[in-house]
Amino acid sequence: MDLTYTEEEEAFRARLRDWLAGALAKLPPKPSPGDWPGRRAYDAGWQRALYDAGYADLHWDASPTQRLIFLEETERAGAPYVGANFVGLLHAGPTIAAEGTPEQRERWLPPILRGEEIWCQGFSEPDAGSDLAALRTRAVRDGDDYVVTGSKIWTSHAEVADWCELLVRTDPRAPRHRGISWLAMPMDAPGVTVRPLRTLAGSAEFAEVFLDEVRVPVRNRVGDENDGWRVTMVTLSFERGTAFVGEVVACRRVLAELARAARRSGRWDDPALRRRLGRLHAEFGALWRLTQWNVSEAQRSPGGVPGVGGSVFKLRYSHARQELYDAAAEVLGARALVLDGEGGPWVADRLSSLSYTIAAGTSQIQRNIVAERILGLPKGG
Amino acid sequence: MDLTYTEEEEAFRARLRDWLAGALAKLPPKPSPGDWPGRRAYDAGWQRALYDAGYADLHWDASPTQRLIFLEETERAGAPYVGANFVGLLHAGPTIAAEGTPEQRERWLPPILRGEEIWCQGFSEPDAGSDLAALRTRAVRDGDDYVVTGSKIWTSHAEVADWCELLVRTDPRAPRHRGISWLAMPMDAPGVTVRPLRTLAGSAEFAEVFLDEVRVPVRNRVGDENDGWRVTMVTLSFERGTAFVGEVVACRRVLAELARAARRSGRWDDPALRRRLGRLHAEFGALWRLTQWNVSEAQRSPGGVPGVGGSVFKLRYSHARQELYDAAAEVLGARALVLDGEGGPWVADRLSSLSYTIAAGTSQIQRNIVAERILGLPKGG
Amino acid sequence: MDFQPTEEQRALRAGLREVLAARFGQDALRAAVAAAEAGAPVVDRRLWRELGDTGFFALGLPEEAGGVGLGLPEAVLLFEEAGRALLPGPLVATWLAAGTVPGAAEGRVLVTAYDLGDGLVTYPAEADAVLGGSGPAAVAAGRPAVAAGPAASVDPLTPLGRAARSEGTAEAPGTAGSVGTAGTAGTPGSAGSAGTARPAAAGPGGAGGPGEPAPYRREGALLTAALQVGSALRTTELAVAYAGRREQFGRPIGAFQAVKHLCAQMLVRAELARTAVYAAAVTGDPVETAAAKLLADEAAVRGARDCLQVHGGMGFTWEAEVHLHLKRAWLRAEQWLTAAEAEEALAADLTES
Amino acid sequence: MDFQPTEEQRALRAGLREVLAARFGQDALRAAVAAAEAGAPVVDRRLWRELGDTGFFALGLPEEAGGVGLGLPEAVLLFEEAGRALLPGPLVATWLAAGTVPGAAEGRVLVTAYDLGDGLVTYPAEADAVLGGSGPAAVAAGRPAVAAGPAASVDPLTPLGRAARSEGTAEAPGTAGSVGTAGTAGTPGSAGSAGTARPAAAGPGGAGGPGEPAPYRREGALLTAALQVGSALRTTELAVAYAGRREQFGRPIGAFQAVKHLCAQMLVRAELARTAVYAAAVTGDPVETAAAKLLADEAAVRGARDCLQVHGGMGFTWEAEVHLHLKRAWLRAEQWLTAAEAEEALAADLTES
Repeated sequence: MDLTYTEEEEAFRARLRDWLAGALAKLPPKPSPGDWPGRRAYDAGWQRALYDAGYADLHWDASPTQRLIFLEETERAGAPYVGANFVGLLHAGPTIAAEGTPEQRERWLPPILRGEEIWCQGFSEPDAGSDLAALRTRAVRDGDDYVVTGSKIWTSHAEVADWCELLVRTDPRAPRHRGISWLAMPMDAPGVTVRPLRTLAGSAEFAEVFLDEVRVPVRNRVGDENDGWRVTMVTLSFERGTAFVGEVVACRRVLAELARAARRSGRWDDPALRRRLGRLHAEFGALWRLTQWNVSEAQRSPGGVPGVGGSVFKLRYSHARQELYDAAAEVLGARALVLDGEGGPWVADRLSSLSYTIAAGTSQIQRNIVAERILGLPKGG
Repeated sequence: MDLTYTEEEEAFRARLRDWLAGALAKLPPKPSPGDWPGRRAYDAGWQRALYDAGYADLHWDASPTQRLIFLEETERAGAPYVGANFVGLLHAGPTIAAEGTPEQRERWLPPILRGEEIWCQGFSEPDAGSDLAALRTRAVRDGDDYVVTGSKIWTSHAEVADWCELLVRTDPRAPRHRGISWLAMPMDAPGVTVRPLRTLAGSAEFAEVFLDEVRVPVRNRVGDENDGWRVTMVTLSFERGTAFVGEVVACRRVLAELARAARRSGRWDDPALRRRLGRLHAEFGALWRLTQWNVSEAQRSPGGVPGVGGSVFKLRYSHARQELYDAAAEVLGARALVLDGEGGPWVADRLSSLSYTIAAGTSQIQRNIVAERILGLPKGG
Repeated sequence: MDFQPTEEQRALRAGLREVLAARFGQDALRAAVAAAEAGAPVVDRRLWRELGDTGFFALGLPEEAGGVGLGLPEAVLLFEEAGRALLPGPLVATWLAAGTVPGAAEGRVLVTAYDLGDGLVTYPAEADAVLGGSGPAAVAAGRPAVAAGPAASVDPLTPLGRAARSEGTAEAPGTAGSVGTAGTAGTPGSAGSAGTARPAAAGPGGAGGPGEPAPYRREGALLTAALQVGSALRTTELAVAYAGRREQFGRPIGAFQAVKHLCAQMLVRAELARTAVYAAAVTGDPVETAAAKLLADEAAVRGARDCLQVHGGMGFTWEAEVHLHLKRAWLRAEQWLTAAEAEEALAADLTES
Repeated sequence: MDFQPTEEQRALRAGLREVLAARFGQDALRAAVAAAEAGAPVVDRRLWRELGDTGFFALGLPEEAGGVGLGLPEAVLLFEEAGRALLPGPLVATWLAAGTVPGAAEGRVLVTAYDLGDGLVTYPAEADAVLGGSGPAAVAAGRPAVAAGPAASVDPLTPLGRAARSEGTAEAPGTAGSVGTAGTAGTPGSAGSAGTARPAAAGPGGAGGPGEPAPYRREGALLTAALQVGSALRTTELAVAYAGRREQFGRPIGAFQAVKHLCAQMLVRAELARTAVYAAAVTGDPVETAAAKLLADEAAVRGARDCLQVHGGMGFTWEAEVHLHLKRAWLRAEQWLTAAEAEEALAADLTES
């Protein structure tokens, strides 16, 4: 049990810190949330800068510990998030790297790393939420193409993406998990319609994607036909690995800010509130350690696929994040009702925290996973 | 919506109060918990006193409001609990009254009301807890008798009871709920063995009852053969009616004592603790009003069977009671670790409060009932 | 004792439910949100007037003053319905102002109140008058003085503004323009219920006791609690309906215990809060009112949260009704009496009794 | 960085688990409870001595002092096992006294401590010495002075007594008989971990800083947290095993989501607490120690409660192991550092950082 970093790791951290200080100084102004082309350019530019400095493929090739350090340091420095590059770097890219042909890797991976091509994700459907395998978007073979019809939901950056990693049903008669295939669909193909989807936070971070007889070349299929479920699971397992490192660092910063705000407003004199924040301090401190624990575990297993700690982490973290913003509301009092006031960012973040117990598998589904896969309780119910 | 009592009700309350003042003065000393014969005599004596004063059949014949007043006033006055008469007055008695023949009513009801015969309950079995219908105790017809073999658990007052209301399986091939019958078994019949069952509270409030070819006359069956499940449900519905009125009154008293103890010890200066107790005050106040709500509902429906409010009440109350004793532990600090110290009764009551989310149907089962029967959600799961 | 609503009370409630179903259904709700977003007024003045015509605001005034001569028990039943429908507008303050602010009883004016902390006031642009002051005398001070301009409200149907004085109290920014005291004319309670009348007990000069809020603040808290109960009941219904309809893993999600038990707990919280609100309406007791507000706030906020969880991703769209319940519930929890204030009031009562 | 235990550390833990399985299994546990009830001593002195022989108590002492030369990371792994087995005896205080109280390191004596409020002390009749004082210097004051006699402990395996001074502080009733300071000889931490050493940092004269507990109190809290983690892991296992075995309504209760999710939450709490305990052991940080104690207390208490709920009526019998975990968890939650103290320490750190 060792929490000290090796000399190499510390050297990596020091180099990264130096580089970040310089790179962030040259960063263009942040575009507004509704400016999708601006956001694409901003995120792509940052990825290009990372590429030029040799940090582009950290999510793929570096050791889990290096990735941890990278995510920790970039968050601490206030660097841009992965943003529009999220799907390419963390979902589609790793999938293609693991399951694609040499030609597919050659075609799609370098532009992802250089920030030249943006990917979005076409997995969820209105009738297939946590039950992803219930997806109904159909792909019918027609010569060298699949003809795809259906709709997808909760797709980020669909407005500006070049590619969509798409799950389609290629054999409707096969058992649910069997007849699914994974396609790379060009977003400018005829028949693709993107409609922004406004969330309860008032923003349009997501979109619905409607597919009306969209032709996708068969060569764009990664993995075998009807083997898309397995291919996808390789991808999804990344989501519960180090995906939240930056967020935990950010939550710890937010908590400290909250404590300072409470001191300024005098709310700190209320022991009930103070102790509530103290408890959250314990919570996020432990979640940070759990991240290190999970990374250490991944580091030991050669495949680098995160273990059971991922579900444990996600269950607790999604709840803790909501607790954090509920505590923020208590600190703010009536100011938590105002979106553009002192409580501004906190109020918006509180709204978005509501999705954490639902997105990427509801807490209910996560508890099933923990109970059945880790604890070995019987399926069903 | 009217919370004032009628003149008749107030007159009843006044008479009862007067009578209680006199009757309690004449009460013998309370026997120790382990002195079963002493407890039987004490409880039976109190029931006889109630009988002589005309209050014996309040659980059966009085209006729900009168019963509410009776339970409220007896608890406030510190009168003995129903104790050893519980099953006779609240389970077996009402069942016989509703489903028995004239001869059966004549045989069993008067001794219950006069405190002359004590009943216990033989429903639960080691392998049939919340799933009562899974009971396996067998009764085989042999001439004018049933021959009963099996075992029962969580039976109170078994050591001193005269009768046991017993659920047995009379048709092992019928569907679970069908082949069950309700028998009145004399506890002195050959083949009945009682073994005290020690609970985690360290006391032996309950017993196991082992039945080895016990002969029970067929004429002791109440209701038709194999109709015992329906007969029993009539009985059980009483358990969630006014059964907890006295306890809610008691909890409100305990909460006030707790607040006074916190003031004495200085713990009251801690706003977190103070507000926790304030919240419990809201909780138990509302639970008391919910009792009145349920009684008013029962009063309106001629059958007098409590409505859906019973499950709502039990779910919330069992949790609130545990919260109360957890709060007590916080007030007491380390003293909550000592059984015979200042925290004495509270510590023991805390231990016994642990059973509330389990006894008479776990909270999990209660939530199923609420979801399926009240909200109409689909069965299963 | 018969705590259940009378036939007349049930009929009153059913009547308003019918009116609101016809006049403020799902489509009207969506239209109101869209209008509010476009900067248009939120409150439908015609509907407000119609409510006035039904006697909604004049319910508690004596008949000789043009009122209906009923009490808080009837009022909480109606406010429960308004909360269920997510009806926008300063319903509570206008109700409290009936008999004080001309036109309030008839639904001709919108009256808001300083019922929030941090100098915030609801409906700053639409309200015709504002109720203020912490004493027993309710003060109508013309339009609320909005100094720093509007504030972007978390609830699209409840616009917020910053009042001139913003020391974070709920006092009136200006107490000029007093036109009388709220409902101090002795209003008879409904037959057989104790203390249901408007704040007749407290004379114009003094509040109920040291530390006790002025009667109109107590009534404000209670009626707001009734709105919360309506919202909690509605989100329970929405969750149950969705759980019975939505299929995942081959069956309705309502067949899964996790969802089933969420719904059961929603109902338990809503029913307990409802009982507390009705009881406080009947007794008029300030401690029971604090309990009612505390339990109703929790039932509404947690109910909306759980409803969101049951709806999964589909509850996260702007179009879904769920988030409006959550946001309104958050807002109402800050109005009149916060959880911390209610808990302290309850705690104080514990050692006094 | 490699936060996972090394092979050696895993082997150490497995070794103790084996010893305890052989020497303190289910039957021994029941026998100990029966003995305690009959007024016999609770601690098996032979087993205590055997633990001493394995180096359990001397683990943190330098090799030149006859110790094992390991640190807190190894200690928490061992204490986790002891907690899992519900091993009775003042393990923590005796561990802290190794190197100070003669015979403690070898398991020849039982050392208790003033680690509870309200003047309570554990193992009043059996302990040979008591660790006391709130300064950095641990004091062995002979047998604990028990004035008012024994107190009936809620946990049958942890007898309680009232100390001579009972003002509700955890100070030593008498500080006479000082025989040295606990572990102030500079113990090397395990390679590569920061600050794992026994309280070498704090000199004999002064604690770590204003408001910061003396190092040995910090270690006491941490080791107690490790016991709690072991208990939480054990109750999770017990619940899972029972849920897979017990049938109701025609299938194992573990197939029902309500039970399944209870078990999942138990594991989540236990795993998070375990991580916090390991981290605090590695860093020696007082704030992380407070977090570890807070989370471990919660994991143990709630774990035992949930385990009881999963067991239904069968968990309520005296014979079932569950209640012993709950009672011990309650007791440990009061030892060294309470939740309120931990939360305040964590809160204080929040505004300092």
